[in-house]
Amino acid sequence: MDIPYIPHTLKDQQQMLAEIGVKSIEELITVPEEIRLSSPLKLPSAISEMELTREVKKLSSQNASTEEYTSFPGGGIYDHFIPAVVEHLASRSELYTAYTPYQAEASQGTLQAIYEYQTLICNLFQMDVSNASMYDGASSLAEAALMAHRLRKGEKILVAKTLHPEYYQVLYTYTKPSGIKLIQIPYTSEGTCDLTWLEEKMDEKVTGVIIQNPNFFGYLEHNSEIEKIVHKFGSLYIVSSDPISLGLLSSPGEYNADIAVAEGQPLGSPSCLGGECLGIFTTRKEFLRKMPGRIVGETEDKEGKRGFVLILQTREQHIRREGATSNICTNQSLNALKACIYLSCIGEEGLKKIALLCLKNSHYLKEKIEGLPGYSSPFSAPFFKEFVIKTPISPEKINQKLLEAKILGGLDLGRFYPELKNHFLLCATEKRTEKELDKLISLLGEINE
Amino acid sequence: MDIPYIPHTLKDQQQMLAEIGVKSIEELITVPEEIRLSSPLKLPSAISEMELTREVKKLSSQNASTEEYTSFPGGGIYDHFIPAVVEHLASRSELYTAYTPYQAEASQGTLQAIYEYQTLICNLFQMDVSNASMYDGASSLAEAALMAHRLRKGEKILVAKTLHPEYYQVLYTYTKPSGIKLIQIPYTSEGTCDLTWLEEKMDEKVTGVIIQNPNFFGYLEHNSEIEKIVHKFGSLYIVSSDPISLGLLSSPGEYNADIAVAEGQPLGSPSCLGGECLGIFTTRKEFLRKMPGRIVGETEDKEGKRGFVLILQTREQHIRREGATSNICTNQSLNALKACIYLSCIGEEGLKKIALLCLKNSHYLKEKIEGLPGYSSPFSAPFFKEFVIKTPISPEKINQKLLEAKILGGLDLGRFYPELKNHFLLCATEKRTEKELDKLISLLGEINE
Amino acid sequence: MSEALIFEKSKPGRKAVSLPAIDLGEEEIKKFIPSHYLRKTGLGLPQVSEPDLVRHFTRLSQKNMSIDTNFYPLGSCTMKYNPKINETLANLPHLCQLHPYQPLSTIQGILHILYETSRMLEEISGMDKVSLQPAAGAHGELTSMLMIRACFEDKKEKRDKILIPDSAHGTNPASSSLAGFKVVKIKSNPEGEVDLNSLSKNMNEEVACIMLTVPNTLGLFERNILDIAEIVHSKGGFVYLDGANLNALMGITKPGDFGADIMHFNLHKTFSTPHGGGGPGSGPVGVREKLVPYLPLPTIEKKEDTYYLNYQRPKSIGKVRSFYGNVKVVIKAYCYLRILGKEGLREVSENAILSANYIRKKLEDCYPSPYKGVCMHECVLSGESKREKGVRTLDIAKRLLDFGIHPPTIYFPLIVEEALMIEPCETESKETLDTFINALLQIAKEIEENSSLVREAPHNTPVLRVDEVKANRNPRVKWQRDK
Amino acid sequence: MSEALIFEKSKPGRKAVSLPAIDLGEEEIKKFIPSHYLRKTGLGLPQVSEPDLVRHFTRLSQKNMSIDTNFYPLGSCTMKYNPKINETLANLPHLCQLHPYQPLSTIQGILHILYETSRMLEEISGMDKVSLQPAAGAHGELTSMLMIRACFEDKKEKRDKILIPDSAHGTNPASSSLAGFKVVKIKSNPEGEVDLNSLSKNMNEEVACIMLTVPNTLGLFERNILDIAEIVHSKGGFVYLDGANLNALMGITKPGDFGADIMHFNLHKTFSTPHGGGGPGSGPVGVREKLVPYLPLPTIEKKEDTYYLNYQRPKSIGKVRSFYGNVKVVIKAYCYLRILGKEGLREVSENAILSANYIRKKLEDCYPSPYKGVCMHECVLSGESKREKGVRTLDIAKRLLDFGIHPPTIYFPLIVEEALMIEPCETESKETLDTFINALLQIAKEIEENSSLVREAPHNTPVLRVDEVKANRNPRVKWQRDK
Ligand SMILES: Cc1ncc(COP(=O)(O)O)c(C=O)c1O
Ligand SMILES: Cc1ncc(COP(=O)(O)O)c(C=O)c1O
Repeated sequence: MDIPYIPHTLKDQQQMLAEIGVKSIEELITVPEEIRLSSPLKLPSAISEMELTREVKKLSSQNASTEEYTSFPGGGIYDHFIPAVVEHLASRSELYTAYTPYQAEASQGTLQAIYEYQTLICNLFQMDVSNASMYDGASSLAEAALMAHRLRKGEKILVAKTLHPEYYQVLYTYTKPSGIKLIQIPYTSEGTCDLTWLEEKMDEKVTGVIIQNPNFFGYLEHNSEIEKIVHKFGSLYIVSSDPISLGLLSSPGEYNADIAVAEGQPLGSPSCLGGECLGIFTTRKEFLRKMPGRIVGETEDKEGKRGFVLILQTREQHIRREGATSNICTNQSLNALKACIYLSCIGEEGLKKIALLCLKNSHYLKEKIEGLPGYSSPFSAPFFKEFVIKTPISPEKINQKLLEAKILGGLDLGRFYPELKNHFLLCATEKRTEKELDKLISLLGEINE
Repeated sequence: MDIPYIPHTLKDQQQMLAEIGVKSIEELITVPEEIRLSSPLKLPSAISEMELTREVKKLSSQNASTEEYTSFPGGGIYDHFIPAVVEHLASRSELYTAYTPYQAEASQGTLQAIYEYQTLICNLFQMDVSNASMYDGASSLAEAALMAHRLRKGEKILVAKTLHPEYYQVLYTYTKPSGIKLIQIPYTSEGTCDLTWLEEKMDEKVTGVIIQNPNFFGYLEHNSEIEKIVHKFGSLYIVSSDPISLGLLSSPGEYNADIAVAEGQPLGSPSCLGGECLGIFTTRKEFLRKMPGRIVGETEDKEGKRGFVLILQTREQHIRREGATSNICTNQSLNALKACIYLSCIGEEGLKKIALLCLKNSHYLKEKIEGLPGYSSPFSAPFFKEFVIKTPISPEKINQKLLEAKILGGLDLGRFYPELKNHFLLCATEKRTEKELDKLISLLGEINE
Repeated sequence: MSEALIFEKSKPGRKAVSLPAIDLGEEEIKKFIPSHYLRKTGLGLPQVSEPDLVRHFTRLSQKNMSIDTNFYPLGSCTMKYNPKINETLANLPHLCQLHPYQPLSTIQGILHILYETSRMLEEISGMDKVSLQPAAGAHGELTSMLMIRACFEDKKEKRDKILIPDSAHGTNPASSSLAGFKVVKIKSNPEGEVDLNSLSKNMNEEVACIMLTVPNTLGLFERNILDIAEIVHSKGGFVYLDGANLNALMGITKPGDFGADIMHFNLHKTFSTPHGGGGPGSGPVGVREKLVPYLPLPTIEKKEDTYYLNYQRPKSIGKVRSFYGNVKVVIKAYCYLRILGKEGLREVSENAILSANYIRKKLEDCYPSPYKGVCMHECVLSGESKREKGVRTLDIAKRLLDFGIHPPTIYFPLIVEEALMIEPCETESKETLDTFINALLQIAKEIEENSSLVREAPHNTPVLRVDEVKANRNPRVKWQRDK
Repeated sequence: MSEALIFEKSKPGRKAVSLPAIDLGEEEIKKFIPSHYLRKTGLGLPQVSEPDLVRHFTRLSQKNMSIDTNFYPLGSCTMKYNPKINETLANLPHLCQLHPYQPLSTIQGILHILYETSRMLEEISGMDKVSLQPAAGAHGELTSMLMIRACFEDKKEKRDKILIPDSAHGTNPASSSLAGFKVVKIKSNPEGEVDLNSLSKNMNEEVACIMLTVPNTLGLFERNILDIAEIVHSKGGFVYLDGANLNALMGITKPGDFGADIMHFNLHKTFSTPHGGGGPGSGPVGVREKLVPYLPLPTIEKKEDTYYLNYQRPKSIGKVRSFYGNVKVVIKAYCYLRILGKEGLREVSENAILSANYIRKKLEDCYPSPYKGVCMHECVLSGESKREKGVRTLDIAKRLLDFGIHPPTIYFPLIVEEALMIEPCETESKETLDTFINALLQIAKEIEENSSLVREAPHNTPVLRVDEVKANRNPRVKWQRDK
């Protein structure tokens, strides 16, 4: 009985066995003899907390984290500032060790926080309704496509080539069984969707059009023009957006999107190798009952006191089963909580400020780098916090050099776009200091061949 | 109104001023004109949380912490293992953002925890009563001397030369106004108090005798023999002890100490440059009302339910004022809480184990080092987790070399004991691995001149 | 006391965090971004001070029941204690401040953890390869069904049905249908296990797989598991194992040994990672050899002591989410596995089984269920006998709240009327189990003596029973100023 | 629900943490340590599982009121909000895993923080040099009195008296007497300030210093401060400033400018570090030039960008504690000072003053105090007028608990009967102040209409009013198995 997580003493066990009326735990195991293990699992032996701590710290030190390195990659996961309160409050163990708030009266903390989250997200995106989270931005987008398909039976969905390539891949995986055809919208030298192409290809068989804005390259799509084209044919306009950008840029609600999704990691979750995601999902009021995911609603208790509760559960798998709007059960609630705390903390003025700092840093960086010999800027559209640079040698080699100076360089776009070999995607968030930007610039200047 | 810690908006301020009936805050300031500041304070400008974080992390990286370095210094502050639960539970903000539990009904959390702390400490030290904490081991000892002086008016206190030198200094500072004479008990080649000397010097004018066990050098004093000598003259036997050692070694209660104090940092508080101390203070039941510091007692509420409350407050400064048993008000309650959680977590078997691991590691180390050419062991008494080594060159030079290998070496005893030039005090806690010990040994072997 | 919404505490000008100054004027902004791209209206975010923010969420937290404060025997959810060391280590800056597109050479430490966790899960389950991509159990199910689909497409077999026992969790049919399959329900026999006749009758070459939960949602091990597997395999189908209940099996048997071809794990259940108020979880999938090629992208591989991400897997179903899975959750599971080691896992399962049977034994007379006898890690009782007093299981659940206990799962599995599905977990002491048992016995007494006490429960919670009907009739899903 | 003691949850064999194996037998132990040195009996420590441990302390925490959950206007204690970033930064491993005897070259970063904090405190106070050694305010007082003593010994002047106003905090006389001085009480005048006559009469060459609190404990600035200083200085005495109330003065005036020669700060009050349920605090002392030589050992000094600890100070009173002060608390204060900067500190004081006056104004009619008029950062009211209804201030305090509010300090300062000493702090919103005001007005109404409601309060706390008399009569200060 050497495990700190198991309270039963030998005596406890004996008392319990006696009450049950058996002699050993063995007798309680109804697994057929022939499939019982005859030898112990081949796993490492138990180690103590002290030893584990040493081991994991050693492993962690083999990583180059932004604690020591200056980070310039973007592409869906961002090194944004997280106020200390976020971690402090999200670590309240009554919040993180509870589960889905099925029992409303015992879960008002979680329920009210989610309700606040839904409100914050609706306000920020200027959309009518938000759910209580999906797995990540990519699966959220995929669920949006499936929802669109439920709403408007069509044949195909047009998808911006400037959508995050991994999102496209997930979309493809999710939509394949439904038979929806995905067709990619090419991009122009602005670095944004080709509107002429889009106009040409639009017809009634298009279920929806999927755009990312700011797009994967960081540039702003012609969202209002696209909206007009999409809605002309009664298609659904589906947008994936960076929530931080909405502190400055026109929101999906403003440009009349039907479904808006996002990756919520920038709202208070650490990068964590892309493993702390939050799928934001919003839509119009009239689609509420078709929406995937959990929803919290306001109500009253029997004395008229305000209370919160899960609503419209009949859409969900535990009730509707094969007819559910989604199979999702466990979601990313704790990350939604972090987003809720983050947005409440950063506040109205704060998010604007953060967005402006991103804008300023990234534009400073871009201007300086495109002035360096050998570097240039292939795209001309306005951008927010990320932008593409054509490099004189392969980004991989550049990044290797940068690494020596404790800098994590840009994302090699050749990885996803063969035509963009020797281009990389750089991101400068509000966390980057002028000194850091200048250091990158000067190092890049040194590596011009 | 740009400070996150001040909620008043301009409008709030105006409303409040209007209610008060003045036009400006200025009007509320009753400081005479002639002493008002005419210019702002000459302080750095406000910086943001993000900038502060960067600044402090940079400063912190200029320190060599045990996160990266292997630690061998002891001498009152120790690198013991702290289970993760300690920090998690002590960070419950209802506990750390409350104050002294004057209002019992609103402070049962703190009060019960302190009551548990008092019980744990009494049990561990085998003493009758414990207070709810003093500032640190040194001031706790000084208060013990003052209490002894209140109990037995004498002329002098005999103090082991093997007491932590800083404790002696603090004792000297505290007792000076009272006119008590401090006389130091020399040590023998065993590294412990000279009993013959002690026996010779004892008389009725000795208020008390102060011993540290294990002593500053790590060695075990002849506690029972000392006890007999001390009590023969009705003096008070005051002991400062390492609480971790009590997992293995005879306790102050067992060897009949009258007052036992300790530095509680090893019980769950980080080293923090010696800035996370906990003064443990225990004594006999009959001295309860003479004890300094806060005490929690068990009682009942008006429905007979168990509750806890501060007791014997008439000893304290806020009631007794100049006649109080001590001037202490704010104490080290949070560190007492950590000790409470630590001891509850480590538990009966755990503390024994920790003590044995210390014993094993330190003895392995000592045996190996004294076998190295140029190194030797000057003292012969049994020891617990620390021991003294005579070095071939100055400890300072050795430690400089060790530092290059990311090792923090021993404490140079020449600093406190001129006769122990070229000796250092090494400590090996349960956290030291065989690999770390061997590395130290082999490095020392290389620096033998 | 009720806590106002954060929006109701907002006043213009308050702020909860200090940010660096920014000196970008309107004109400069427009130089970068033409004004028609700019947001026209406010953000609708609150403005509160940091003290008020902290107090708000701290107070909200106190309105929850949780593992750290209450017994929480939610059946099928394995609400075990979440070790604190796992939280500490998973939050190490060098583990959680890493970008997914950093060079591989700079993330070897974390890849080691991910890789080794997969290997340990393989050993525990008897699967040949595990992918950590799926974000939760249901995501693992979907991933698995897509793999099965891909496999049959590859083999050019057209199979579009999936067999699912009527006791199954809702995600099973939902995931199947999301993956484009039709669901065929398999009846349970009177012992609560899969009815072999029903299975045989429905199993044919149109069926891609059976989704089994073992032990099933009644807490019963499918004693005919080998026959079931045989029936399915003989017709070319796969046996999928919903691993939600793996907490009953560790070190005792391996799904791979009893015929499972593919399965998911719930790290947030069996492997002790916290449930986060609803998530994140992690739902790795494990497969036997023949399904390995279809695992989602990327897999984490090791070559001469170096870890890398393998995207060169042409038969893969592709990506099921961005990046590499819920990494932070996986780190916690890794810590758990290392602390328990080979010795500990079996003890976990044995003690979970012991506790469930203790509860079952003590309560089965009072809350009899149609399915009797020894259970595995959870037991399903029923409140049906209380209906004659006008009390429903929902009422019993609400009354438990007054005892400081989170209710079990209720009304699931569907095949038990008024079900109370109780999963105590090995981390709860006998004293806690006794408190729970006594509470339920006490409630049974109350039902006899004063049933309105139960019907009107809860009485001591932050809110009394909330009006769900009203909430659903006219959904209010966000706060608006004038309402 | 009441929470059993941790000892009552103990069972032999349970453990809450895993530790490395140790293979030392009895014989080997005795080889190292002769058996008469070994402990003969058990340790008396509990044996609980980690889940039970966590649940125990988490539940206990919920039985506290605290800044993070409640308004806590405890007069004289400056219960302001404790910023979370300070907690985060002070817990950085490279700041809190440092040994006090490490080489100076390896602790330059933390010495920088300590050094700069002292410099900032000097600027705020107008003192010439600050030492961070003292662990709390009272410790700072003692340190200061010892310095004054040392200074006069040095000058061979025999002065053994200290003047202390009757409104002073208990630590003032207690510290004086600990430092070997006799305390002479100075009366307050009808305005609540130092009576200059009483002062003049008592001030002479036997007096070492006056201990003044400014603003005093009534929240009033000593308007005759310059005269007071003049009277004391003219007889060769020092003016000591108890800096507990510095939150009223920052950026407005400096103690050094109004005659203080020596003072202490309470970092856990003015500089926002948390009170920890009673501590740790930090009580730096600051002195003007002439007392610098006596500051305790060591001081932190800077020489060409390198920080070092200076022990070469022959006139120093020596060490007052081990090592270098409550370092972690100082780090938090440093963070606070950096975030506020020169602009912020004055705003802190101004808003603290505004809030206190707002409360005073709204409540002074209902709870009139003998000392009227504008206050600084706190106000003292009185429940005296309620005695005729048989209600005491203690009852009012207890009744406030039912409103979710921690009561003010009561029965202090001693010169106000039935005192309610209210320090709201600048970190509390007007809404919170209004809630508090309304609660006290409501209680006044209750006293009129149904005074037993107040006299029997509290009604909603984890325990009802506890029996202090019983607790003191037969003190039970530790748990024992059979009692
Ligand atoms: C039996 C069973 N299968 C599948 C799931 C779905 O897992 P998740 O919630 O992680 O998506 C659950 C969740 O409760 C379950 O109990
Ligand atoms: C006016 C005054 N002086 C001195 C002190 C003592 O300070 P500390 O509690 O930090 O020792 C206090 C504490 O409440 C106080 O209010």
